[in-house]
Formats: sequence, C-alpha cells, structure tokens
Amino acid sequence: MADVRYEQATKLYSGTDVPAVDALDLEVEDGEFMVLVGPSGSGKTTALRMLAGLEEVDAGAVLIGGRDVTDLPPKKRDVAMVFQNYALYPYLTVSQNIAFPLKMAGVKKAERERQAAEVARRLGMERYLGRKPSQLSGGERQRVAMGRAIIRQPSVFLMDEPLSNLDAKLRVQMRADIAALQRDLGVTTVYVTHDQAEAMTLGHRVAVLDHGRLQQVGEPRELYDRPTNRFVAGFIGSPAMNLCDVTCEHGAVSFGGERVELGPAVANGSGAVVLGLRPEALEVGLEGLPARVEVVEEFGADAFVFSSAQIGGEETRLVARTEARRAPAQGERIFLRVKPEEAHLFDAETGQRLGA
Amino acid sequence: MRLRPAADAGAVSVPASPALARRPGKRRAAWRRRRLVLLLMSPWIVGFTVFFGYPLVMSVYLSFTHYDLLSSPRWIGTANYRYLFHDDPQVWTAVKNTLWYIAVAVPLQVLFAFGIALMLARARRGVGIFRTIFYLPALAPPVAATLGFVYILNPATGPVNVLLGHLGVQGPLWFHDPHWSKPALVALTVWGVGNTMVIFLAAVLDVPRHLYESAELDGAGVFSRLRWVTLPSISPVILFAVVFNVIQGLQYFTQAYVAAGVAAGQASQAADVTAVNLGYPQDSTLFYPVLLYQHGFTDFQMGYASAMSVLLLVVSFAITLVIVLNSRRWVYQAAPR
Amino acid sequence: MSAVTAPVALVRRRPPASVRRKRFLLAVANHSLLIAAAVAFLAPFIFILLTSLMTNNQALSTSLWPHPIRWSNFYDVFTKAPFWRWALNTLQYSVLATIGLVLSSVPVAYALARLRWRGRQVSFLIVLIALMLPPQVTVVPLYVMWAKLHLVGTLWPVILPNWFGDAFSIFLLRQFFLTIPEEYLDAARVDGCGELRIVATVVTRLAKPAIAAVALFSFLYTFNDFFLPLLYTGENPHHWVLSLGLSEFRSLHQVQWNLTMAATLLVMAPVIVLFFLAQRAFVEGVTLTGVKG
Amino acid sequence: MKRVATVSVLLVASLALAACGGSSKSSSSKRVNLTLWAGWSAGTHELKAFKSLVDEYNAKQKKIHVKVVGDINDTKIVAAIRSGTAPDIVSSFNSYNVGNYCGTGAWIDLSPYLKKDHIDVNEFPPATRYYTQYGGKRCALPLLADTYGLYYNKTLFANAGIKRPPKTISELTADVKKLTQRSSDGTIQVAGLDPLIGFYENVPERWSTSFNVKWLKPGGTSSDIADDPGWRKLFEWQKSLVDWYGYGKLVRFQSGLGDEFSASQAFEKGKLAMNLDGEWRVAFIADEVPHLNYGTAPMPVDDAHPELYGSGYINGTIIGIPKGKKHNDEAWQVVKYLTTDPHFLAQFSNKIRNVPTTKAALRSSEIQPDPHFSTFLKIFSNPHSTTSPIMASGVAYTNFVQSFFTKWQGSNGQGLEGKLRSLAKELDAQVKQAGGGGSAVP
Repeated sequence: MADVRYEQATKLYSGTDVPAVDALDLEVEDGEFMVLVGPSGSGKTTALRMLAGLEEVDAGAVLIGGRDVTDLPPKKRDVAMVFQNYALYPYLTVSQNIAFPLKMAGVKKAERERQAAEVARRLGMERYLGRKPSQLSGGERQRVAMGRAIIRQPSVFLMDEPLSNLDAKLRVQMRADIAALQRDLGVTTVYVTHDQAEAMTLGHRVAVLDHGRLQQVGEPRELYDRPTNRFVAGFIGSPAMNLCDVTCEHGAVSFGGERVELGPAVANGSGAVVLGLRPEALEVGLEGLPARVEVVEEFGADAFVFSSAQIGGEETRLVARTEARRAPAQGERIFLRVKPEEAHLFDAETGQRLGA
Repeated sequence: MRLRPAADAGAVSVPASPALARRPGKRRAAWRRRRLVLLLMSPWIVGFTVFFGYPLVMSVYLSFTHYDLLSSPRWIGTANYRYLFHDDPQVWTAVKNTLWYIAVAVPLQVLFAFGIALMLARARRGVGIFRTIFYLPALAPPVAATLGFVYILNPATGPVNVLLGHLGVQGPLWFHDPHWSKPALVALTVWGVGNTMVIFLAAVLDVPRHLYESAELDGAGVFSRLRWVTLPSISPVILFAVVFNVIQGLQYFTQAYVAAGVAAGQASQAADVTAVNLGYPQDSTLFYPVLLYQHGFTDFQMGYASAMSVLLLVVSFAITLVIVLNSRRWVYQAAPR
Repeated sequence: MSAVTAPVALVRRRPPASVRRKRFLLAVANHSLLIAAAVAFLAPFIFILLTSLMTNNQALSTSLWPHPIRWSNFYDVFTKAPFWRWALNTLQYSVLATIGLVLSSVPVAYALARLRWRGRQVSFLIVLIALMLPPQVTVVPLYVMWAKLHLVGTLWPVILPNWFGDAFSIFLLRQFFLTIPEEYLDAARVDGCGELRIVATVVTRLAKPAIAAVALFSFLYTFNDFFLPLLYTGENPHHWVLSLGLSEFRSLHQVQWNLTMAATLLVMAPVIVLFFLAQRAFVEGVTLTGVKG
Repeated sequence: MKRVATVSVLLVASLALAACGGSSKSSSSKRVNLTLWAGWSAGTHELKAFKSLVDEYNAKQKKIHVKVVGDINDTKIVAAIRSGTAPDIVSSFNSYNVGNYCGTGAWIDLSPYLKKDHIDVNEFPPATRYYTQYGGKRCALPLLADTYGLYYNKTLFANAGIKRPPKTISELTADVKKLTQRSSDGTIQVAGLDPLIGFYENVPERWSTSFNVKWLKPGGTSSDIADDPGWRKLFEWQKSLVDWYGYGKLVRFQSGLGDEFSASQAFEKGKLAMNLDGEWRVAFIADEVPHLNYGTAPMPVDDAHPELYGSGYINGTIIGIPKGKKHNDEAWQVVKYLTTDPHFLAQFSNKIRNVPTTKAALRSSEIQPDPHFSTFLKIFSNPHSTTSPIMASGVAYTNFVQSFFTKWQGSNGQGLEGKLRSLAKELDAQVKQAGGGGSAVP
C-alpha cells in the first residue's frame, strides 16, 4: 500500500519537440482509485508507463510510497499492470498465467498453484484454471489479467484501458467488478481510459490530460460541475457541453437576442468569453432563443435535442436535454431558455474558467 | 509491424531546458541499458569482428602480396591485379560463365516459381501433395542432387537420353558438352526452386481477395488481373527472390565442382584430379568461385585468391546495389516502413 | 442474406452448363499442368531409386528397370565407405552448429528488434550486408587464421563461427520478434522479469515457430554444406561429412553408379524424413524469410 | 521433457565425438610414431601391399613405427602442409608439384641427409633424379617409377587380322580404324583406342614423348609449345583421329564405360582394343581378369622419328618430409629405407608392378620376371624416355596444357598456330605469377 507522486515528471520522445508528458505534478493517495483520462495523444498512457518503469523519465521524478523510483526498473517498483490486450501468454494455462509474477519472484510451485487457485476463486475463474487463453472469452481473459495483477499484492495497480476490448454490456459489468475489487483490496490504483464515462464512474478522483499537460484533477462531481478550463468542460460530460463564443457586456451576455445575466465572475466585465452550457442548462420552452430541431436522440426517460440557432450572427449547434415524452419533432421550431445559474464562463483567450 | 512508432530511433536528445537537466540516476540507468545491449549484441560483435570485418580488411591487404602460407606475405603491389585483369586466361571465362548462369538461372527460377505458385493457388485438390513434391528437390543435399543429375543425364546410359532414344531423338551430351553443361546445371537449379516457390505461393495467397473482386467489377480479365493485381502485390517478394538468387548465383560452387569432377570421371592416379577437372568440360563450368577455389586452395596462391575475393566483393556489392536501386521503379511499396 | 426462413427445401441453383464446362476445363487444364510438372520434379528421385537397386552391369546399360532388384546395394554402401563415420561427423557439425547458432542469434535479434539504442539501424544494416556477401569474399584470410590456430583438418572452423551469431538467422528472428506485441514484454517487465530473463523465457516461448525454423534451416544448411567442409577437412578424411564423402565416393572407392545412387539416396533420406516430420515449420519458416524481405 | 532429453543426448554425443576426434597421437615410451601419407587407394591391392611391406619394416627395428594412410592426392598434401596438419612423411603419385614443393620449401631439402649418409644420387636413374629436385634443392626421392606404354588386346587384334602392335603413328591410326567396331546407328561398340585427352591416363605429356616435343626453349624458362613442331604434330594427329570417330560419338562411348580403377575398366572389359596405360595395369589385370589375352609394347612414335621407338613417358611416386615437423631424423630413416633398400624396392615392385628406382634394385635377383612387365623396364631404361618439366607453378603448368588440349579436341580444329601462341604466353605469365608476381624463379 502506497501513495504515488509525480513531480514535474516529463517525457520527451526523441525526434519531437513537444513533450509527451510535460512536467506532470500529481499525487495519488494511498488506496485511492485515480483515473487518468484524455483523448488519444494526451499522454495518459505514457504517464502510466512512466509510473510502471516502462518509459524512461527524462526529467522530474516519480515516487511510490515516498520512495523515488524514477530510475528503477519495473520489477523493482512493486507495481502490477493490466494491459489493454491483457498480454496473457498464449503458451501458459490460466493458472500459470496468474501465477507468473510469483514464479518470477521465485515462489515455490505448490505455493504458486495454491495462490493462483485462490485468486481464481475470488474472480470466479476456478473452472478455467487448466485452460489456455485462446480457449477463453474476452471477459474471461480480462479476469485472468486482473488475477495476474492482484496475486502479487502489489502496492499499486496500473490499468491501461483494460476494458476497451470488451463489448458495451460486458464493459459496464466489468466496470462494477473492478470498482468492487479495488474497494475490497484497497490498493492504490491508477487507471487509464479515454472514455470519460468510465472515468467518472470508476475514479475516486479523475485527472484530465491533454497534450501532455495535466488540465484538472478532482472528484468526478467537481470536474463536471466546475471544469477548470474550456478543454475539461468540453471533454467531460456526454453529450458534450455547448460552448458558444459570445460577447460579454456589463456582466451579461447576449445569447441570440436573449440577455443572460451572469454571476459576479464577470461583474461589469466586458469582452469575448466562451459561454458553456450543459444540455440540462438549456430548457426547451415557449420563449427564448429560436432554434430548429435537427435530430432528437431518445434515451428512455430523457431525450437530447440537437438544434441549430443563430448566435451572434453565426449558425451554432446546441444540444438540450428534455423529457423524452415532451421532446419536439425533427424540423420543429423551438425556443431555448438558459438557466443562468448553471452557466460556465471561460476566457476566450486562455480558456481558463472565469469566476468560481 | 511496429507497435510504438514514436519509440523508434536512437538516443534521447535532451533540450537545454532546466527542467530537463540530466540526472545522475538517469545516467546510471542509461549505462545499465547500454550494458544490456552490449551483452545481447556481444556474440554478433565478436562474430562480425573476427569472422567478417577482420578477414575483409585482410583480404584487401593480402591481395597486394605474394603469399603461399609457408613464408610470410611479400608485398608485390598491384601485380596480382595485373595478372587478374591482363594475364589470367581463365578469369574472363569464369566471369562470363557466372554472368551467363545468373542471367539464365535467375529469371527461370522466378518464372518457374511464379508459374507453379499460380497453378497451386488455383488448384482445388491435392495442394498439399503438390506443394510437397515441388518443395522436396529444394531439400535434397546439393552434392546428392548433382550426383543424381550427372547420372540421369549420362549421354550413353542415363535415363533421359535412353527415353529420348526411344522417341527417336539423340539426346545431347549434357555434362560432357560445353554447350549443354551449363543448361544442365540450370535444370538442376530449377529443379530445386522449391524455396522460392513456397515464398511466392504464400505471397500470392496473401493478395487481398477484395482487390481481385474490385478488379473483376472493373471489367479486368484473367490476364489483366494477373498484371494489375497479382504482380504489383507480390513485387516485393519477386525483388527478394531476384536479389537472393543473384547472390546465390554469385557464390555458385558446389554443384559445378561436383558435376565437373564426377562427369570428368578422371581417376585419382592421374596428376592432380581436382584442379584438372574443375570446369569440365572445356572450362564451361568454371564459375568464378570455382576458379577462386582453384587458385586459393589447390594452388595456394593466397595473395592472388585474395585479389579475386576483392573483385568479387566489389561486383557483388555493385550488382546488389543496382538491383535494389532500380527496384524502386517497379516494386510496389505498400507503406513506408 | 435474407433472414427469412426458407419455407421449402432449398434448391441450389446450378450455373448454366456453359459456365460449368468452362470452369471444369480450366480446372482440368490447371491440374494437368500441375501433374505434368510434378512428374518431372519427381522423376529424378525415381530414377535414382531405380538405379540404386540395379546391379553394376545394369547401371552401365540402357535398361531403366532393375532386374533383379538388389536391396543389398544399400548394405554394400556401408562396407565400401566409412558411411557411419561421415554421418557422425555430419551430426556433430549440425548439432553443435545449430545449438550455437540459436543461442547466439536470439539475443542479437532481440536487441535489434526490441531495444532502443543508438546505432541499432546501422547494426542491422551491417547484418544485412553480411547476409548479402558471398562467403568467398572472406574465405582466404579465414583459412589463414584457422591454419595458424592449427584447426584446419577439423570441423571446428565450420562449427565455431555459428556460435557468434548468424546473419540470416538474426535477420529472420528479428523479423519475427518485431511482430510480438510489446505488451507481452511489458507485462513480463512489470511482473518482475529482467531483460535477460524476458529473452530467455517469454521471447523464446513466443517465437518458438521462428526459432524452430531457424534451427531447421541451420540443420539443413549444415547437413548440405559442402564448400566449407571441403576447404577445412578436405585433406583429413577422418573428419569428412556426408556431403564430402559422397562427392568423393565414386572416385575414391572405385564404385559404380548403382552404389553411388544408393549412397545418394541415403544422404537424401534424413532431410526428407525431417521434412515430413516438420513440414509446417519448414513452410512457415520459408514463408517468413520472404515476408518483408 | 523427452525432447530435452533427446537434445542433450545429441549434444553429449557430439561433444564426445569432437573430443575423441581431436587427439590421435598416443606417443608411447621411446618408439617414435610416424605417419606416412600415400596415394595408393584402399580400394585396390596396392595399399595392402605397401602396408604389409611397411609392417615388415616396423617389425625389423624398434625405434620407429610407421603408420600408413592411403587415398592421398596432391591437393590434400598441399593443403595439409599449408595448414600445418601434414604428417611426418608424405608421398605423391607424381612429380608435377616438385617445383612447388622444393621452390616454396614445403618439403624440406634432403641434400644434407644424403650427404651425411653418403648416398650417391647417381644411384637413382636419370629421369627420377631430374623430377625429384628443383631450384638446386632435392626435396624428394623416387619411390618406384611409372612408365607408360601401349596395352593391346590380342584377341581383338587377331580378329582384325593384325599381327603385331603398331610402331608408328600412321600404323597406329590404321590399326585403330580397323579395330573399331560400330553398331548400325554409328554408336561405337569397341574403340581401337580412345584418344580423348582426359580419358583414363590420357594426358598430354604421356603422348608427348612419341612426338619428340620440347617443353621449354633453351634457357628453361619460357614455353616452346608454339614453336616446337612436335607439339603441332601431336595436336593435329590427335584432332584428326578424334574427328574420324566424331567427337560426340566418342564422348558418348566414353561416358558409358566403367571407372579406371574399378573391375569395369574398359580395356579389361574388352571395350578398348588398345590403351595407353601405366605399368601397374599388369598387376591389376592379373588381379581382376587373369585370363585376358593381351600384350604390352612401347608407344608408337612419330613416323619422322623412328629412333624414338622403345621410349616412353616416365614419372613416379616421390616421397619427402614436410616442413615444420618434429621427427625429421627418424622420418629420414624411413625415407632412406623406402627409397634405397633393394629388398624393399624389389618386393614392392613385384607386388604392384611399378618400376624399381635404384640401379641396385633394378638389377636385383628378387625381381620376378614377367613378359608384360619387362616391356616397361625396357622403356624405363631407354635413353629417349622423357618426363614432365618441373616448374615453379607446379601441377598448374601441365594442367594449363591439358585444359588447352581438351578445348582443342572439341573445337572446329582451326587456328592452331594462334591458339598455341597465346597458350605459350599464358604459361609464361603463370610461371611468373607463381614465382611471386615480380620475379620468376629461375
């Protein structure tokens, strides 16, 4: 059990000028489930591999349990990792795959087998111990990979998109299993995903990365409610937040003719800002910004209304959430009203959040 | 296939930013890694130095000396090269024979391999058996295969001429006729075309089906498909086969040596059998490596043989280079690697 | 495809007769050509076999069919020449060379395929060049070197170089190692494997087909090798290998074609048996050499 | 597990083999063990004969034990000396490489030993004296000699109505034509004589004596082959006879014949009415086809040189000591015995029917008379008999001539003069090159 700390950790691939991970500062508490999320190329996997020791750290440091592991080879870091493709050795049985780290650690065969069986029982895989990976389904392989990670009782679990090769339904189920397992074991876990929904449901805290830089780290609710910049705002939440370039005058913006009063953040301020509105911050009503419905996506109780409207003279797409039973029809003309208390404001230049 | 393209290439260049200053730990880790590479590479480093680099340099040095292995090499300047280019009556014959062999055998090998591979790819039944039959000769030890061919092509009693005789045709003298000895060797080579054939077959079967299907929809006939789909798709493999077989041709020795010795059939009590039989009949199978062997290892003119080696080195290099450079024009590259 | 279940038994539609005839004729033509070629390829083996069963006089006549059939030729071969001695020498050469070649080439190929270091590309290029150049280019100084070490006349000059990495094997193994997903190696690293152990266990296990192919090729090459054994053991019949013994079989032991062909078959037999035992590894290996050459 | 076991068994086996292959010397107390390489083949009676006589020597004295290894040719000897794996004593079937052996020092100079033991080199017949030295060094001694003559099948001669063997080339040509039998389609059934160079013992120098050829111009360094009329006659006569048969017919005939040193040898099988061969064939025939009705005679000679009749080509086995061995003194004792002991030479001559090579042995009463063999003894002592030139380039010198000859006999027969000119130039360049590229060894 240990905490994890990145201190100004930097990775620069040769032949490139832009660091893949740029001076990353991040602390993961002991026992915490930390999710690294970001689009592809954001550096999240590189950051994880730096922690594992699979990627050289060019500057800064990585600490596990207060110990500087920056230059230690992977085997000396006491971490376990689950890979996207599971990396199960095709020539070993399930039991041997699970027990592989113990074998590397020089544990006796009988003891290895006992522990592997124990782990398999915990994962509900006892029946498969003698099989080869090729005889397993995707979900079963995933479990074996988990088993191989937990058998050694490492101080940190590392998971690199472990669910991305599963189908949607299985993914949701495994998500819950992983969360439960982590809760039971209480092992510090760093989990990489590009799926923000997975991040939000799994992580105690979530770190959002983009272009190698840490954008924001915090609890899922915090990221959703108070995205620290325009990128996080756009990345977290599905469908994505509506981001509109608007002009602020005297603490209020003109939203397609509607005047929306904003809070103290921009009191009396003027200039170009980005107004961020989650779909639920837009109400379909009888008055407000006129828009034309393009598509309606129904999800049981809710529906998302994709429409286009004129804002500041430009055609802008807007998504609003509504009750499914009250959803308008395609091509219908609707009016959108903003809930000012739910609006986010970002600096047009820097993208930083304005106000609290 | 490369999994992490970004991870490719040499050492990390560290920009001079203070945040990226070198740390002692990193240097230690880098040294550890270099030591690992060195350890893993050590067999090759030793092997390359001792069995390749050193002899290559020595070859060049010895080529300027007179050396019979009994007394130390004596520097004689370019005399060996003068003899090589002006006086040695056999060198030109050997060069011509070698070039003839490459020019005839390589295209035939590619054609046969390709033809058989196409027929196999199209066959519905017995592909496994046919493939085995075509591959087996490639396995036959060259000495054994050559002995077999010399017997089968014996002008008087060999089965081929006997069968031809039944058809009313007088068969050629094969390994006893300077005009037929090289074609007989080429036949032996083509018989052993199995390796190339297997590679071609795999390549032909690897051509994506949808390419044929779309070509067919575009109205391409059998030959157009061959010309515009199959050939371009497997052109890298053809290039490989050509380069590989040319290299084999440049070092063609065993079959020529054995065939000449066995066909000449001169018994061991007459003079020095080996040297006098090399190239039989009438120097028609005297290939460059055979002549090099004769000068180096029956005459033990190590200096002169080294000069021949150096020439072979230059020519091999040049030929390979010419083929590879020209190949850009006709080899289809799937994607830059 | 329609998902609707067929209400009645499905009647497969036959293509019209003309199409069927054309297809049939094409198939017949293709197969006839194949069979003709196959007969031509098999004929030498058959003639060799027939001759090996003949008497002396028959082999020197124009008859093609042995009468009477003399199986004892195969026995006589062993009394005429030290065939066992040659076979044991060949085995020694093949086994020692193959073991050394695999042991030394695997780590080199791994370093070239999977580790990142300055000079890697150049090193690989040098391997390729070594692969391209005829052995005759370096043969003279090497002979001088072995002569100075007093090892000419033994098989060591042909065995020992194999213990220092073979260019072709390194090339082939590297091509295969490149296709191993990095995650297998990363997983082993995280699970506590050092790099050397990864090479020794994970890589060798994953690359078993390639290593089998390399070992097979090495066995085949050493078994068939003639030039180098001729050079180094030519004057010492005690160390002759099969190929060398066979080449001198006729002139040295004054034997006729029937025994020579029997000996020829005996030398061919091990490789052919090996091929049938390991056909898949052979074909996969050959294919591997051609891929991305 | 099973596979591991198999592999390790193979490994152990091959290591064991490698180990036992390496060491062969088990030198015991005081007796010196020497190895002697000889050309005689294990497939013939000759090696057995030699071994039994060497064993006799081994039994006679206690100091030296000689082990004989057969089936050695010059290629092996040269390679072994260069690579340092030569035995203590070597012998070669012929003198072709003496220029090389003496010139390079590959075989040590025996003159000091001869002097020390007061052996007069004139005890050896002149031809053998010539071909055992080069450049002032006598690096070899003769160990029985070979002479070449004509073997003829008396039965076939009688059938063709020929009374005696031919004495001149024109008689030979006429007899060949009479003796040759062909089948209806022109295939040769029995050849009067196979004149193709490269066939059995047919090499240029063995035919050359009959044409009174000169190898070298006065001074002894440059080739006379282009200017000497004897060579021209030889080439032209041989080519005309080949063309009479038809080159292709002859090759076809020849490729159906048995091997020279097998029981299917063509003369022994009656497929050749005449054959140029060495004296040893007498013993082979006695061994393999004792009832063959045949005769031996000197080779027919050029009609313009009837005085040559009775001569022939001489060469022979030579023996010497390779450079860089430890027991040279003991080796010399063996060489001395094998080359000068009259009893040994006579006995060995009787067994393999080679010509004894000391005057004492030639006169020895131990020599068993044999009418076939005595022909060769006469040829050996004929003053017109010749041998090959001893050149620095060794066997490569005569190989060049043979290689030229084989091309000539298959050619259209045109432009001999020019071809011989370039051959002479090539031979001279070769000698120069062999001497070190810069200076020809005199």
